[in-house]
Amino acid sequence: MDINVCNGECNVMSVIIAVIIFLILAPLVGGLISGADRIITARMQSRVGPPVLQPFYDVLKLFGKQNLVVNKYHGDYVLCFLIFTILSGCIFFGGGNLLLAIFALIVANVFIVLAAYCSNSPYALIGADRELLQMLSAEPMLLLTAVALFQVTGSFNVSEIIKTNRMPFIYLPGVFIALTYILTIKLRKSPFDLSTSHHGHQELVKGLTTEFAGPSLAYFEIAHWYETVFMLGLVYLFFANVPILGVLVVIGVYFIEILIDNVNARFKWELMLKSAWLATLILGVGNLFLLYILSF
Amino acid sequence: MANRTIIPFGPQHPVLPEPIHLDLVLEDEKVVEAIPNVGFVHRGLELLCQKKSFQDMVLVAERICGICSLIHGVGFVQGIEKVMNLEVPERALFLRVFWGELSRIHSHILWLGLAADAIGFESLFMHSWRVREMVLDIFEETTGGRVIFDAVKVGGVRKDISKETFTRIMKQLDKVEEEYKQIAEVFIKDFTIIHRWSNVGVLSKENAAKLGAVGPTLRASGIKSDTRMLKYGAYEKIDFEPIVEHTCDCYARSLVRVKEVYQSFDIIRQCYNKISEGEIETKVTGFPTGEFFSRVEQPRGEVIYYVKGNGTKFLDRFRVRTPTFANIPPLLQMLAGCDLADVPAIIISIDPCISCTER
Amino acid sequence: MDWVTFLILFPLIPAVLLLFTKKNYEAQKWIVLISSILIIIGSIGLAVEQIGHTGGFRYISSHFTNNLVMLGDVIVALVFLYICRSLPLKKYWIPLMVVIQYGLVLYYDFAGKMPEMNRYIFLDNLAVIMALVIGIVGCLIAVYTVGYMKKYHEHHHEIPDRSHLFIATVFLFFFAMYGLVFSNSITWIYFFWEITTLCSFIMISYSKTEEAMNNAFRAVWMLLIGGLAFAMGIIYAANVCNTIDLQLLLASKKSLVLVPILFLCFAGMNKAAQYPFGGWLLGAMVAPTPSSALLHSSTMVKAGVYLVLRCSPILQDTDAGAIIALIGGLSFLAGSALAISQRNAKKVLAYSTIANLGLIILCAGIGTPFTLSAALLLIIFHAVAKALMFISVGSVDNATGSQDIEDMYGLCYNMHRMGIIMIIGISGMFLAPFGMLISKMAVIQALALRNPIFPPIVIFGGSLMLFFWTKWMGYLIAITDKKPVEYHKDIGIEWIGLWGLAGLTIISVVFYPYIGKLWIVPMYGECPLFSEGVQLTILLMLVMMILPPLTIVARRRNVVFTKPYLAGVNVEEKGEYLGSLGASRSWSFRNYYIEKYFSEKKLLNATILSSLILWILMFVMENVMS
Amino acid sequence: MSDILTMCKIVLSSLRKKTACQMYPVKPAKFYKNSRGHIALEPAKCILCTLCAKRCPTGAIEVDRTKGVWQINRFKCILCNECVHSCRPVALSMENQYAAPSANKDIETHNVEIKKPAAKPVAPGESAENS
Amino acid sequence: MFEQQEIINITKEELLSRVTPLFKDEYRLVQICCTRLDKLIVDYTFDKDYKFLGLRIELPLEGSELPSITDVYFAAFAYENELHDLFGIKVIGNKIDFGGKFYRINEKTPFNKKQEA
Amino acid sequence: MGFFKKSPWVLHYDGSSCNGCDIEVLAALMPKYDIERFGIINTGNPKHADVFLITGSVNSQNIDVIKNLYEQMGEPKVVVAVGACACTGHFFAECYNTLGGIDKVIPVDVYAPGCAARPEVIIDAVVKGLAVLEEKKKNKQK
Ligand code: SF4
Ligand code: SF4
Ligand code: SF4
Ligand code: SF4
Ligand code: SF4
Ligand code: SF4
Ligand code: SF4
Ligand code: SF4
Repeated sequence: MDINVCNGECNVMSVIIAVIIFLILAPLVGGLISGADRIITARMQSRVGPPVLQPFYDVLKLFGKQNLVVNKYHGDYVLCFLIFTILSGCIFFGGGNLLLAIFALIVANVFIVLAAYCSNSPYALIGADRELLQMLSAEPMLLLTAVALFQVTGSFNVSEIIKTNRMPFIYLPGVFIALTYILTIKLRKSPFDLSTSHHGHQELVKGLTTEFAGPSLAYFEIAHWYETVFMLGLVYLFFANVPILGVLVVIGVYFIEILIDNVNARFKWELMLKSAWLATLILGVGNLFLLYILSF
Repeated sequence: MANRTIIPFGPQHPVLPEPIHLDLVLEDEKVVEAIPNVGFVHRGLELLCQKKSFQDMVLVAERICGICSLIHGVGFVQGIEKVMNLEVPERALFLRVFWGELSRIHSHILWLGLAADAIGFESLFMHSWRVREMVLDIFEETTGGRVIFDAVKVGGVRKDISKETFTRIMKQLDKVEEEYKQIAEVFIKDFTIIHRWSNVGVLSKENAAKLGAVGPTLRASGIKSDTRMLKYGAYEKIDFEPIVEHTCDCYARSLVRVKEVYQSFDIIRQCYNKISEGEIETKVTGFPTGEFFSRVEQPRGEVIYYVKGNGTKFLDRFRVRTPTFANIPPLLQMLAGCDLADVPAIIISIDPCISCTER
Repeated sequence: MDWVTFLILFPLIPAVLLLFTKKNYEAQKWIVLISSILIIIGSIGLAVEQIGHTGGFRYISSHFTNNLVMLGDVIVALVFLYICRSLPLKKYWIPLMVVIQYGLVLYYDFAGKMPEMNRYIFLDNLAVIMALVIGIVGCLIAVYTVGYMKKYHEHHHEIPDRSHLFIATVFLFFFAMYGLVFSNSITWIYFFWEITTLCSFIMISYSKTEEAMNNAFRAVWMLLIGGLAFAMGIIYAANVCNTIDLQLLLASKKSLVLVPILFLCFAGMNKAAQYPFGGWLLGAMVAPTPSSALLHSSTMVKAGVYLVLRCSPILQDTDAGAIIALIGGLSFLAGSALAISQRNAKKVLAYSTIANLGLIILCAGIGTPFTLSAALLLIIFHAVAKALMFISVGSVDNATGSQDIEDMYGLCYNMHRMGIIMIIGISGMFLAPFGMLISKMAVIQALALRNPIFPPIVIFGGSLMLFFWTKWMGYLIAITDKKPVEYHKDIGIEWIGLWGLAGLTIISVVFYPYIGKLWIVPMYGECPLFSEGVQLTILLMLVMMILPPLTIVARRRNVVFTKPYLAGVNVEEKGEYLGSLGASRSWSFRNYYIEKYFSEKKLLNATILSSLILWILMFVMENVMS
Repeated sequence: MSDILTMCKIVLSSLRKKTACQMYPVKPAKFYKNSRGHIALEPAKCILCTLCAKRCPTGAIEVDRTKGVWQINRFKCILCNECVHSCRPVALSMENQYAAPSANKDIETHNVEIKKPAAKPVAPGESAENS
Repeated sequence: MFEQQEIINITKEELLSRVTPLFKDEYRLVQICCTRLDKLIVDYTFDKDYKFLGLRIELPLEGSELPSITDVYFAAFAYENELHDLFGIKVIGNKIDFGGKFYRINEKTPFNKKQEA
Repeated sequence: MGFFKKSPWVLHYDGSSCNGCDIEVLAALMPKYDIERFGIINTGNPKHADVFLITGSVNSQNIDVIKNLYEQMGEPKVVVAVGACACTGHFFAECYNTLGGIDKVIPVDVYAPGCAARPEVIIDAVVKGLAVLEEKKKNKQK
């Protein structure tokens, strides 16, 4: 395996087209996923639930609301959050460097934390620190996923990873499971919805998003859709050589996420951090170790 | 102090069903200090006894709180009946117990839901309340109200339940119990529930007694005390033992309630078997003279009605000491040193009901 | 005259001149400004001249200079002993260490047991990059120092004003650093090495308070352990390998020279404050801030990693190299974790310095071309951003009288420019697309195919860093309800240093591929980091960072201002809330420090112990094998 | 002893089963015989004795026997049934259908024919609602 | 069936010396209640194993004072604040004294006002 | 823009009620009534809410809280008074510490009668409130 040097052979046009498709499709897909999520959740709670398009109604409504801000700046950080989330998606779906995409996502995350810090509200501030704890729990596994995929496919570039002819999952079952564990954190689902939750019943009111109102909150929601699509894309990579299986697994994984969301109370941060790191260490790093030993 | 996080918790706060305020002083997420502030629901309704007749005061008593409104009525009415030396028909007494225990079931399941919600367990919340709706249906069928029942009156009860209806309701209750069993299992076994509740908000046996805790809060700290053991009303003819837990934490408090629901189902069955036909009220003549401290057990613990009549239709004093009032000092003790995330769980664990605390 | 000679010797001139400028601020200012410009020109000139070359011996020096160095050794030893005069008797082992190491080296020297050598100066791209860092970052700090020391004494009347001495030490230090990076003889390196230790001592003990003296001596004895190892390395090399020519040593057979190289690495890691020796760097934080910026983060400690980097060809693919990498990784993890529980800004910076140096050492220990390229990037970016962070903390300290991060809540609001500079600095430390993150990405990529241990170390440490940097940054950008306090008027000449480094932080991101292509690629070969795809994305990110502020200008309509949510009990005018007992109370927020897991008490001992074990393991292993 | 399967079982079985939702307002609300919805007056039976107004603990009912007007403020009524019990001619009843929410607190007025022979008939014979 | 309720009349000076042995005897403080007749009547209610015990103190309508029992029964602080806010009884030595801001009502001592004729 | 009707987020506050109406508000969220069918979410945060459901007769302490929450809600917004207490205070209006009705503090758009107000009434009231919300939105655009 030699160091992958960018050889510039990929087609610029196709990258641009992929990015444009992503820009348009991702929010639609993300919104629909979130709508389906709400319906399935409702059914699990023996309710009927809202229409599938509900997330879109919500966002459109939010755009029509008054733009309440606490100070001049805090809305702009949310915008940055959105921009960088989209950027990370573009890097990913444009076939770019996976590490870079993840780093862009981290930057996006930092911006949302900053937005909360900027808002000068105690609940948002505590939410911000909790979000940091969530990042601390989830980030290692995300990056490790990139490393693991590299070890199997020999490239950090998504465009090359999907061209692989072996299925990463077969080599990386542990990494895959740990990633799904971490996915719950990234999707802000129970039991890891510590920093902000979809429903209002939380000790931090709305945590991080307490001060976002109207359009700012809409940006946040849209960014969350992009984020969801990105994360599911990451899951897909494990089955990239069999696209149909990949899509099925993505659907399955999301269903499991909904199930987990519904059968758990919220963890406290200590348990989150410990369990996430343990999962990363045992399943993720352990998997790499095995790979390393077996390759001899 | 400048180094600590200080946040206002309430009065408006999504995990608080009712307005109460705490100044929380935190270090990281540890609660160092919690100073309560009450009075958001204080209406001063005890003074209504100077404007409403003692009979209308039953309606007021039932609206002290909408969760166990019926038992409030019972507590008050028993005080008046003692003062006026009224002989209440046995059927009425049994019906009071029936509705009272049904209230307990509805109240406890409501609590279980809220408690699950306080730790972010939304679907369990939903399922608990789904089961609770079945109980409310029975209430609506028998009293006409879903949460405010207006079923008791001085000297008896207002509504009777016909034989067939009663039998049908008992069957319905079996179904409710079956459904309840499923969610009760979750409260007993679930991993995250245990993670969030065990060893959280510990109130030692000693402190529980010293600080005057009542109801499930007290029983979860290993003290066997239940005002129903005074055997007031038809409880005289009913067998039961107070339910006690010994781990003294939020989990124990939930367990006590989980088990009390089963106990209430049992008491209702005893009621059904022991109830006899007859009148449901006696005629009330004259006005109350004298005083009495009437004590009954609510879902949240012992409630005390002090009534003092002076021979007119207006009472001299109408006073309620509600269970939550007695549980607030223990609550403050439980809060010290917990995590911020535990604050809602602990507050809910005493099943606070502020409306009757502040009246 | 040759750039190299110029760079080594020139700093002595301002150093001497400055000795005569007691309390003469204007004179200090001009001397420093002019000589800084010259040094910067010199460094850049050298670098430009070096483009296209890979490396080589520049000089064959006469024995006269070698004798001067020997004389210098004697003087330095005497100065050390002079310093130790104030020590209590029971600390006899500090002077003893001086005596032993200098005794050994000088004995060998004077007895003529040192092997002959004549290639005293070696110049390659590694040295050039070091020279650039020393020259540009160092001089910006030097300029800053002049302004800083003036204000420092305005706030600390209890400390006698010896700022001319302090600044003179800065230039003496330049002399030592340039000498160190250009020397090829390990005895020369040793000479300059010990001068930097001396400079460090002078600066740490500057205030002469008890704490300062204690910490200064702690630094000295800890660094002397490194010196001792260095001396042993010299003796070993002279005795066994029969040469003290570094390039020769590096070109010899691995098994033969591994032991002396390990001694040198030990010295290097000791200087780079790797565990178990991290303690001295923390203590060094009592020194006036410029010394932290210059010595204790951007340059002197880099001398340590420089030495390890030099030795890395020997280390590559050896178990010893792996263990050194592991120790670096351990320091990286521990430093990052420890920084979380700190609220003193300088301590956070110190721990993060230890951590980042650990990362560089990790790269050096692995020693593949890719990791070495990454290590060089790390050196550059870290020097710039960390120096910037230190001096901005210094300015904030001067303005507000506090180094506590908790007191920086809303700094951007009170000191706009300072806040922006600090944010640039922090972004430079951990945020994509800034330098440190690019380097970290490089490290991860470089390590990814090696094995399953190192990538997780980097990943976990990086996440820990993310935590404390973000919370600090968040604190800066918070906007309070209180009226802003304008502190800026205090700051004068320091702006040159502050804006200069801030500019460098950003510019270095834009131009890093060129640095890479011009100096790194010739040395270590191609590296995917400098590819156009990555570069494009990084530029794109940089542009996007600037985008939102633009939208601020565009979109100001339709906003409605409210007060923050306070559970419904805001007291509007004051930004407070109506608390219990019916009184208006102000809320407050303090960051998380998670002392339960990351406190110094818990982590330090474990780290020190495990790093000690690793060291012992390594030496035992090598000795058994050889 | 702790597990998460118990909850999984509940959740997954609800996914299969019909929801517990009554689908109000798509389907009409369900009431019981006893359900207390609103107080209804049969004006023809009312004799304007004002007893209901006197008994009402909240003062929701007002009766003006000279003008022949019976009024109820539904936003004050707590559905306690006292008025129904007090009404001798059984002009009042408790209906199951709840009172509708409204944008203003209109008082519902019924004109009642004054039956006492002494009084001269003023109001038209039929009742009118204005709400 | 109604329980027997024993009420002992005491003076406010006696209060602490009466209450302390009850605490040692593991009596639970059930409540403190005040009634306004032509004087103020303060009832301290205790319970042990369902046995009711009341202590009763009579006080003048205005300007009355009471010693706090929070040293013995900490939980009494809430009742004592209530006595102060609603009846205007000054309780001396209350461990958590809200200083008249317990309920934060607008009217002063609503339960102890001159009755209108 | 017709999206207000489709996504009304509610904020619930207990302004000195007896809990009866509050638990009915909650019950409306629960499976049997499931108001999420109409996109209703109980946000618990005034800044996200469109519909303000208040119960209770409002005592003197709650005046400021209710005003504060109302001010922190972004336009357009609707206030629904839930239950007899919130509409008029019924007999609690006679208590010394209550105001008797939300409209004494902030403008109320829809009154929902009943003691306790049934979940069906609450649903009807919110629906009615949405019509008012739409109206407000239109007026603002003019
Ligand atoms: S897309 Fe891939 S191959 Fe093309 S330039 Fe970018 S990194 Fe290189
Ligand atoms: S916690 Fe319950 S009562 Fe409180 S706002 Fe939420 S739903 Fe309403
Ligand atoms: S305990 Fe609660 S539910 Fe029961 S009557 Fe009192 S206030 Fe109501
Ligand atoms: S204790 Fe709670 S539930 Fe019981 S009456 Fe009081 S407020 Fe209501
Ligand atoms: S019932 Fe007849 S007698 Fe009695 S008040 Fe009415 S009209 Fe008069
Ligand atoms: S039901 Fe009760 S409150 Fe309503 S009008 Fe009749 S008496 Fe009055
Ligand atoms: S409704 Fe009945 S009680 Fe009321 S005034 Fe008419 S007749 Fe009398
Ligand atoms: S209207 Fe009735 S149920 Fe609702 S809060 Fe008031 S008293 Fe309670």
